[in-house]
Amino acid sequence: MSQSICIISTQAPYRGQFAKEALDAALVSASYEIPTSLLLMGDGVYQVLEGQSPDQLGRKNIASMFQSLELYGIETVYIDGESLGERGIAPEQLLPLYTLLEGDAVASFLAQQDKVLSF
Amino acid sequence: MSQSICIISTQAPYRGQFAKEALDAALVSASYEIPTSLLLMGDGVYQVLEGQSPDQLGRKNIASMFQSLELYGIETVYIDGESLGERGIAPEQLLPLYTLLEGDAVASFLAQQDKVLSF
Amino acid sequence: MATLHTVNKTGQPLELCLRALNAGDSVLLLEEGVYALYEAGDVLSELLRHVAVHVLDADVLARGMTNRDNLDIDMIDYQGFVELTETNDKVVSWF
Amino acid sequence: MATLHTVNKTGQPLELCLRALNAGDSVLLLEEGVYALYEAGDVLSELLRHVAVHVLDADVLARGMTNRDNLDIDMIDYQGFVELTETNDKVVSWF
Amino acid sequence: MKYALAVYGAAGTGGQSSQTALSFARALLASGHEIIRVFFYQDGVHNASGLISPPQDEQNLPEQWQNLVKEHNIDAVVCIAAALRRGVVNAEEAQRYELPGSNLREGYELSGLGQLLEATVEADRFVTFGD
Amino acid sequence: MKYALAVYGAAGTGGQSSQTALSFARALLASGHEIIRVFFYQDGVHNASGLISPPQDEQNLPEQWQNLVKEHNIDAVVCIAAALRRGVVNAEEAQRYELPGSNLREGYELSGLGQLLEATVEADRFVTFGD
Repeated sequence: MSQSICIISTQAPYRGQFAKEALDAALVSASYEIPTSLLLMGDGVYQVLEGQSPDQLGRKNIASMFQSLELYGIETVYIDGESLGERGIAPEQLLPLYTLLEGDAVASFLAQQDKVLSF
Repeated sequence: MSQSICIISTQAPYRGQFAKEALDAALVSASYEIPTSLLLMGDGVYQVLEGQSPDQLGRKNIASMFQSLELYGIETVYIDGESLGERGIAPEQLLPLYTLLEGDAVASFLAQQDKVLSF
Repeated sequence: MATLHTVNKTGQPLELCLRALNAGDSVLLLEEGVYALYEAGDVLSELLRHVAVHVLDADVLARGMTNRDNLDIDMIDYQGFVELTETNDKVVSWF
Repeated sequence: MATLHTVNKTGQPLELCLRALNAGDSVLLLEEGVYALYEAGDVLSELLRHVAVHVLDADVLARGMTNRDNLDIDMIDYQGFVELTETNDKVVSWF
Repeated sequence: MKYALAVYGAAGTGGQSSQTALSFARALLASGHEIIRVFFYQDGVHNASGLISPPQDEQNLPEQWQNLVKEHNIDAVVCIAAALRRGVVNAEEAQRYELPGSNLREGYELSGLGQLLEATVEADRFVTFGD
Repeated sequence: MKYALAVYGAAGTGGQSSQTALSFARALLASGHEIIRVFFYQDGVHNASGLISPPQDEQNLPEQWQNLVKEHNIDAVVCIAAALRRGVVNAEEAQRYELPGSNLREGYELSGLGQLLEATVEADRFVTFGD
């Protein structure tokens, strides 16, 4: 079972359970010792904006859930640089645990994965 | 109860039940003898493309449901011209029962309505 | 007949709302519509010259968008949302 | 490692798919993704030079899009969909 | 003023409309307005399901809606067509469609689209919470 | 080849993914492939509800899924976390959460996300039907 799994998360943080489910899937995958990566694209990049306070929505803070990834050996989150640029988000507004993929790097990264789960 | 109701339908024809529900609402509204109009905007304009054959989806033909509107006294469907233009749709590809609203006409049309229901 | 327009997403809902506005109308950005602060800064600046634009505080705070308040858009709570529905004659929802 | 990309909407799913393509990949437009024939004609023409693009016939027929077959995109049925998943090494879904 | 509300989304799935509508309804009542009807439509019908168990660290929106409906004696109508296709039914409909059970919470009425149109016209303000 | 499928959407609401996935599953079986698991996730869990009554002039997708699952003895897993928050439960969970009834169709198992990851790795091909 040395297959690699990439989890792509493309939805904004409080849109249904997409963001949380992608994180759950990453944690379960890593706990099975499957080589696991998490890639944020499109509105998914909003998940790691600093300063989220969703208490009034009665929801748990999605950004803070990203901190549990490291415990399971997922040490970086891949982020599509173009998605940041389109939204005018500067890297320093993000949680400090990411690797930017610029230009063709997204495509080559995906080509290396054995299986891809989308959220 | 001489209030006017406008029903705005903005989703593609086989996306959930949006298109059908907007039509249902228009029919019920007209059957209550409320002055009723139906306005298609955005992806909603796809609802009146001719030549739909949704049998393989196990769904009823949305375009053909528009024909029942006339029986209830709704003689025209208002269509946002800009939404057609963006999609490169020519008026002759549509069912022949519409009134195009161009430019500011959409805004002035909505200003005249007492209540607006969105689908 | 002034209208309050609520917008809960960028993309199609925001675009359709823009072409439905009359002078004197108000716009309320809520839920994922608050991302317009990031994605539609130029549109909003233009918009602010013609109509009143508000954002719902709970949704802005939830998403960590406070660093965009340089746009000088009026942030309101649910009480303010209620007041907007009182002062306008009708509400149109774009979603 | 050739990849089949399925796209079920225009907008974000189509845009993200475009930047994830490698030479030798295939794209299948299905459900509301078939509206790309209307909305993204230029993008598709460009795309067709680099990767194979297919549309699912049931979804094209349902929506009355047959008058756009001038784009010369390969129309397949579910059997063809299955074959695409056989010949590619993996499937990535954009939705 | 008299308000009528339409709620299109389920709790915690898809969009956020159930939560937004509930907060708005509370603010309305706090301002002294009257809610003449809440119409649950589309996925909003799931708010009336009695079988939902949200995770313990999240709010229970269906329960909160039901409490609001009870406390303020709100006319809460669930669209019957939308509910049948989503598996939300009362005992009567369960029997009519020969279903193995029912799950509609107390305090909600299953009825048709006419109830939406009627409320829209009768209310001073009508607000849709799309999903 | 061995396939695993994930279905994210309910029948006839939101997107079209339940219908698309069903057609794809049938085509897979017709081609002689094996489906090692179908994982119902997000709103896809509603496909396993026994209380759904679609209009008579529309297809009954939950029934068609159940028939396919039975006929081909497919391992059909419904994500338990997604199901609990959407009100799809079997008798055991109904008892655990003190709910007034249960509605899971026969032939489906409620289980965790591990079943999705396991199937993803074990299958030759994994296909997600997003909504």
